[in-house]
Amino acid sequence: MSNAVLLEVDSLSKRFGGIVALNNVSLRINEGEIVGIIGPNGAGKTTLVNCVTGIYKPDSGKVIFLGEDITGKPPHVIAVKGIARTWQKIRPFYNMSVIEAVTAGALLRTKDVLRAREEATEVLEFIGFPRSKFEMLGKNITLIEHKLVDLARAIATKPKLLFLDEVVAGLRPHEVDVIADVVKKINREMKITLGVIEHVMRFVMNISDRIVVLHEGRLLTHGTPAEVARDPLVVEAYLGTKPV
Amino acid sequence: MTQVNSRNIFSIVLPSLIVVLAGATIPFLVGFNQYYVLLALQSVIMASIALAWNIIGGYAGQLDLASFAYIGLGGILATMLMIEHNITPWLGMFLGAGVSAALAFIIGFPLFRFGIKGVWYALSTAALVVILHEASIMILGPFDYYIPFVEGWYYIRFRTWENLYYFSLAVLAFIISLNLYISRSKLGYYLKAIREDEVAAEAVGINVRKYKLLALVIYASILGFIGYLYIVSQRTFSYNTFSGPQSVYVAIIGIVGGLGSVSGVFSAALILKIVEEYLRGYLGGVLPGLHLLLFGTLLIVVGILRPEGLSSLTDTLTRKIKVKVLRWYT
Amino acid sequence: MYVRKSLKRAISKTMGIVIGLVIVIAIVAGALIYMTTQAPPTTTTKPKIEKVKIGIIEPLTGRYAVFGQEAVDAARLLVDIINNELGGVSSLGGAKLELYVEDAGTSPDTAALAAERLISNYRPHVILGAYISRLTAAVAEVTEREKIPLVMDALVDWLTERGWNYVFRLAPRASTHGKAAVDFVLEMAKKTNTTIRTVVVLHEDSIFGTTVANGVRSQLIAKGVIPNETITYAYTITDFGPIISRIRELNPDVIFSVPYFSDGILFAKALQASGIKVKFIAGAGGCGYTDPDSIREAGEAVEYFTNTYSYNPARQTQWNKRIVQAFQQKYGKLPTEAAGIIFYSLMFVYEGLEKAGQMFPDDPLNPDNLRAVFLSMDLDDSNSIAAQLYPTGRVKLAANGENLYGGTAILQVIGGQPRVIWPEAEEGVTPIFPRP
Amino acid sequence: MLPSPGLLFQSVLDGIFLGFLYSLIALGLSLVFGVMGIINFAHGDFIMLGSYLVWILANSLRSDPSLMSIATVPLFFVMGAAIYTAIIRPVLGKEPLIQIAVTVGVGYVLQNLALMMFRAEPRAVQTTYLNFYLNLGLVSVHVAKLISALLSLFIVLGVHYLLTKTWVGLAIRATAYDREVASLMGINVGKVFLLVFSLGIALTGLAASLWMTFGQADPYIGSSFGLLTWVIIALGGLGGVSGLLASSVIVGVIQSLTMTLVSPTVSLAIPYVVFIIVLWFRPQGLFGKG
Repeated sequence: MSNAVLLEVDSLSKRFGGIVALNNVSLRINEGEIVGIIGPNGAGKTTLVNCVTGIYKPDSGKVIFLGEDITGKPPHVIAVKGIARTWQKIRPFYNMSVIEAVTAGALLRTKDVLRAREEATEVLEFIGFPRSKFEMLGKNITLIEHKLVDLARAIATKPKLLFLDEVVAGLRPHEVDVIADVVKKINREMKITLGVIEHVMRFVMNISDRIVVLHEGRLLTHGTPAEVARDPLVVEAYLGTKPV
Repeated sequence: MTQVNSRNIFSIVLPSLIVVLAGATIPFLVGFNQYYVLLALQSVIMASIALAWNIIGGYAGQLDLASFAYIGLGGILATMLMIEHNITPWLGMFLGAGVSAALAFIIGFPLFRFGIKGVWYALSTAALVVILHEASIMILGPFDYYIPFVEGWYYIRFRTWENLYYFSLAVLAFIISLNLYISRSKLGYYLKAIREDEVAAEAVGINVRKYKLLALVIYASILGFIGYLYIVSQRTFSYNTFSGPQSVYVAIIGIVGGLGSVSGVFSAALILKIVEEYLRGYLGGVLPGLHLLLFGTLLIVVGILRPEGLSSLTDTLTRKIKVKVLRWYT
Repeated sequence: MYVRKSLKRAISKTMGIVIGLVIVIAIVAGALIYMTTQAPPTTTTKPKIEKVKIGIIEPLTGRYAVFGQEAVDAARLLVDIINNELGGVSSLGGAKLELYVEDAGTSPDTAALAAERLISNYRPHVILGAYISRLTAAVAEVTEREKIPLVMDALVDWLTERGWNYVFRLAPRASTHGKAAVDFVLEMAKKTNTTIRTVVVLHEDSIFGTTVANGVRSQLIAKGVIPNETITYAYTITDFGPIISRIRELNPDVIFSVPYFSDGILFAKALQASGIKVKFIAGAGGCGYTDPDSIREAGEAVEYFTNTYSYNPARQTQWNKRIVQAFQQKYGKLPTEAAGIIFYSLMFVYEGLEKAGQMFPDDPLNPDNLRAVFLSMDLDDSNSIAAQLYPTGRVKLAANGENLYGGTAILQVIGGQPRVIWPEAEEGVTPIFPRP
Repeated sequence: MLPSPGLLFQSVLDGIFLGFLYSLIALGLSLVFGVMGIINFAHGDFIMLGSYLVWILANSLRSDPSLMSIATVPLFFVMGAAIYTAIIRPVLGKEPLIQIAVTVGVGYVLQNLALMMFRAEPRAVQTTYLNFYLNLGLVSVHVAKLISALLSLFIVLGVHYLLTKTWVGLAIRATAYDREVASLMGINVGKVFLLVFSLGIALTGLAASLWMTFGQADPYIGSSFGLLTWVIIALGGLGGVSGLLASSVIVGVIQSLTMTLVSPTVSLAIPYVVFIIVLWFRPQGLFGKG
């Protein structure tokens, strides 16, 4: 059952004025796997996630989740269906305590605030957030802690599919390793399928089952990390776009 | 222990209970001196209005500047029904609440539908007050009513102020409880999330539009209900009841008190009202407008130094008390 | 968990006990205070009255401060004159008047607070105030409850139509102002056989402005002149341009204008600038145009404008001359009607107190006795100072407290000076009609 | 009764003149909001302050208010800089609600300062050379308004030129477009903000001196301008000076027409009704791009 299709993206396109951000991209994500989505700046990775999670309405193409067409549905509806995401640029709740922020996520699946808080506690502990800081306000915690809260908030909505948008950007190497373990744990123990957008190759190569490469809004190639690493197209794409 | 409190009714009802009981003693303590009772009454009504605002402004983070549009609409409706058709305010206040809620829905639905927020939301609400002000003149002519003297609970109007004060106190208690309940309920968590970041809120499955509208309607219906109390405490009403400056003043109390902090807003309303009256009584003739000048300065200071407002003080205070009480019994 | 639960119960229980105690103590204490405060008023044995307490509640801050502050000035002056020159209330053993001032602020709730505060602190025997109708109503509510006579200096008609027992008003009501303006204009028109074809009524939309304007309109219609147009505006208006255009279009012979204050100055200047020839602009309602402040601000623009006044500063009676002079000496300006109303109202109270001392020697300051006295007084120049200060020279209150002989004077700005021209012009002055 | 074409024409003309003055008042506000994202609710009260200043100067020097702009503009520029550094800069990062609160506070302070210093009586300038009408047959032109309208137009276009044609303008627009990028381009964003805010306040100083040629000062006139100015900006849509001019004139004409033909009461409400409806269906404003 581990390779049942969870999300199917069918020839998705999105334009901003003149720029074509997504050009007829098709891909599928199977249940239980970790898919790394890589590509140079402006490849359309984040745009893809935004289209899937309903932040943007795609110009053409379909998004099918669990066999249901969710194209262009508003974000909160899609969240209910079971797709969650984190943000490249953190979106912190400065004036809410850590536990409150995560509880807000957990309340998607229950009306009972007390239950939600208990779930939030579990999630936070699961991803190894220091218990001593649960009651801290958002404005008083560090960047990595924000990333963790952001992650916990998303997990708390009990998604089937979770997109991580550059979750380790701006973190120090040892912090990256911490997150890597957390991500693997989420996938294995919580049975959450993951789409991981990344720049940090070491990180994404190490955790992904499959890699999808986007380039200038097109799907360049996909395969196992090893295959992709060897793929000349990929190498050329990265070198080609290296700032000289 | 917040986890535990968030469950029980106790922590929701206790504060309002204390407020009621403490408040109830005031008339006795001042020996039924009408001046102090009236001052208490006006403070209580102002606190109620500010705490109603706290729901849309404090929790949902929408800078609403239309409070007196809803107060005026609901209040004038209830009062007119009483004057013209001798209908008891007990009914009229609920009708007023209904009409204000309806107005809020009519205004709020498109506003949120078209994603109007921030300064534009503030401005449209400010505009709403002006529109009602002028519209009321167009409909009723330049009107200036004095509530004819009728006494008794049927009219909730009395020669002395005590009864009205007790009634308003009960209303305040209800509003405090409502605030505390909301802040501990799913609605509260969602509103705060919306206040902090609408996009992130959407992404965790919160129907931002729906919950903002809900908050607005609750707020408006409370004000529509209070409207009659406000007017009967003034004895007269006119098209000036739709007051822009007053509406801004309410928002100021909410901000100075600290967004979403019940204790903060409550004490802010009381302090500002009492300071204002003190200055009127003792300096009024000497330096016109001094108290408003002070408020302005206070507002600037709060904005720059303490965006969290009085709450930073009151919250720590309440927490300290809690802890003390706990130590006592463990 | 268990610990917390028991703990909570503990809290709740003790909380309950504590609160209960507080209540009980408070109630007992309160009850005691209450009883002591509710001790029966000692009127059985007649005590000697050292002083009579007069309260005055006026808007001293905000938009209306202009009027309130002058009213208080006037009251201070009169109390001074009464105590020192007239030697207090002789029938009460020379008891002196003592003045207690309170700021009514700008809204009914502050006005009500002011009244409650004044009464709970000093409990005056008579109160004057509060110029603005909304504020006065809020004050009257309180004075009525406490049975304290309120002599009003607000003009809106309905204040005496509320069935209140302890309110009195000498000043001419708003509609009387409107009527007077019309009578004056029509009389002058007949005298100078000026033809009046088109008439425009222009008024600010507050309840006061509207009442005066209604007075103007009904009197016009009564005299068979149908106003061609009535233009209403908010007194916060910032630009009269469009209204001027409208007036240019109508090209009226006479404009009856009820300004609030600042709008009057704006209008006068705009009209002057427009160069529109209007035969006459007759103000009504006492505000704007002819008071020193307006003349100072508007300058040339208000020359030959008239306005109705609740007070006649140029009335040639012994006492009026004397008090106007005293006012000018003390404050360096002519008294406007804000002061004038207080002049005769307070003097009326004083004469009432004198009479009360004779009629009710046992309990002269009892509100019901005072009411009886006030209603029984029939004053004219020969027997009363108050009447000498009053435009019509007659004061007699009806059962509702309204002056049966309420009337106004009309002032005209001539050579930058406010001059009385109607009902009888001050010597050496002739009304300028129509405007040259 | 039907209004004559003369009256219609006249009141449209009045509206246009008024509109140009509005555009001058709105310009400073929209600059500050557009570039810094600061919501200045005290804008109208600065005009009030300026009017009092003009009143004092013009009456003591016995000359025309419009000339006082020589004094008010630089003075207000400096004051703007001071207020920026003291009050605005600290709240730059904070959420709009706090910024609004602070500027409302400033408004409160100014209003009541004026009330304490000058009391409630309105103050008008005695000597003005411009306060008369030119009769042009069908219509007659109030010279004071004509002059202030023309001056306003001139200044607005001048600022437009500054924004579009000069290096400073480029810097300002770049900052408005994206602070990070601008600072990367070596633009001193702090300086730009300081300049823009001071300029905004200076413009109110000018507007005040023009206003006083036919208007008057009282502690509360600020509020009569404040909200209306925002309406104009909303209708104009941010950024475009042309949009600003157009919406100002529209608002001016709407007000003038309703005031002459319907009633002054209605004329107060109409612009706001229009405002709300436009906000619903064109949140980017009538002339905004998008």
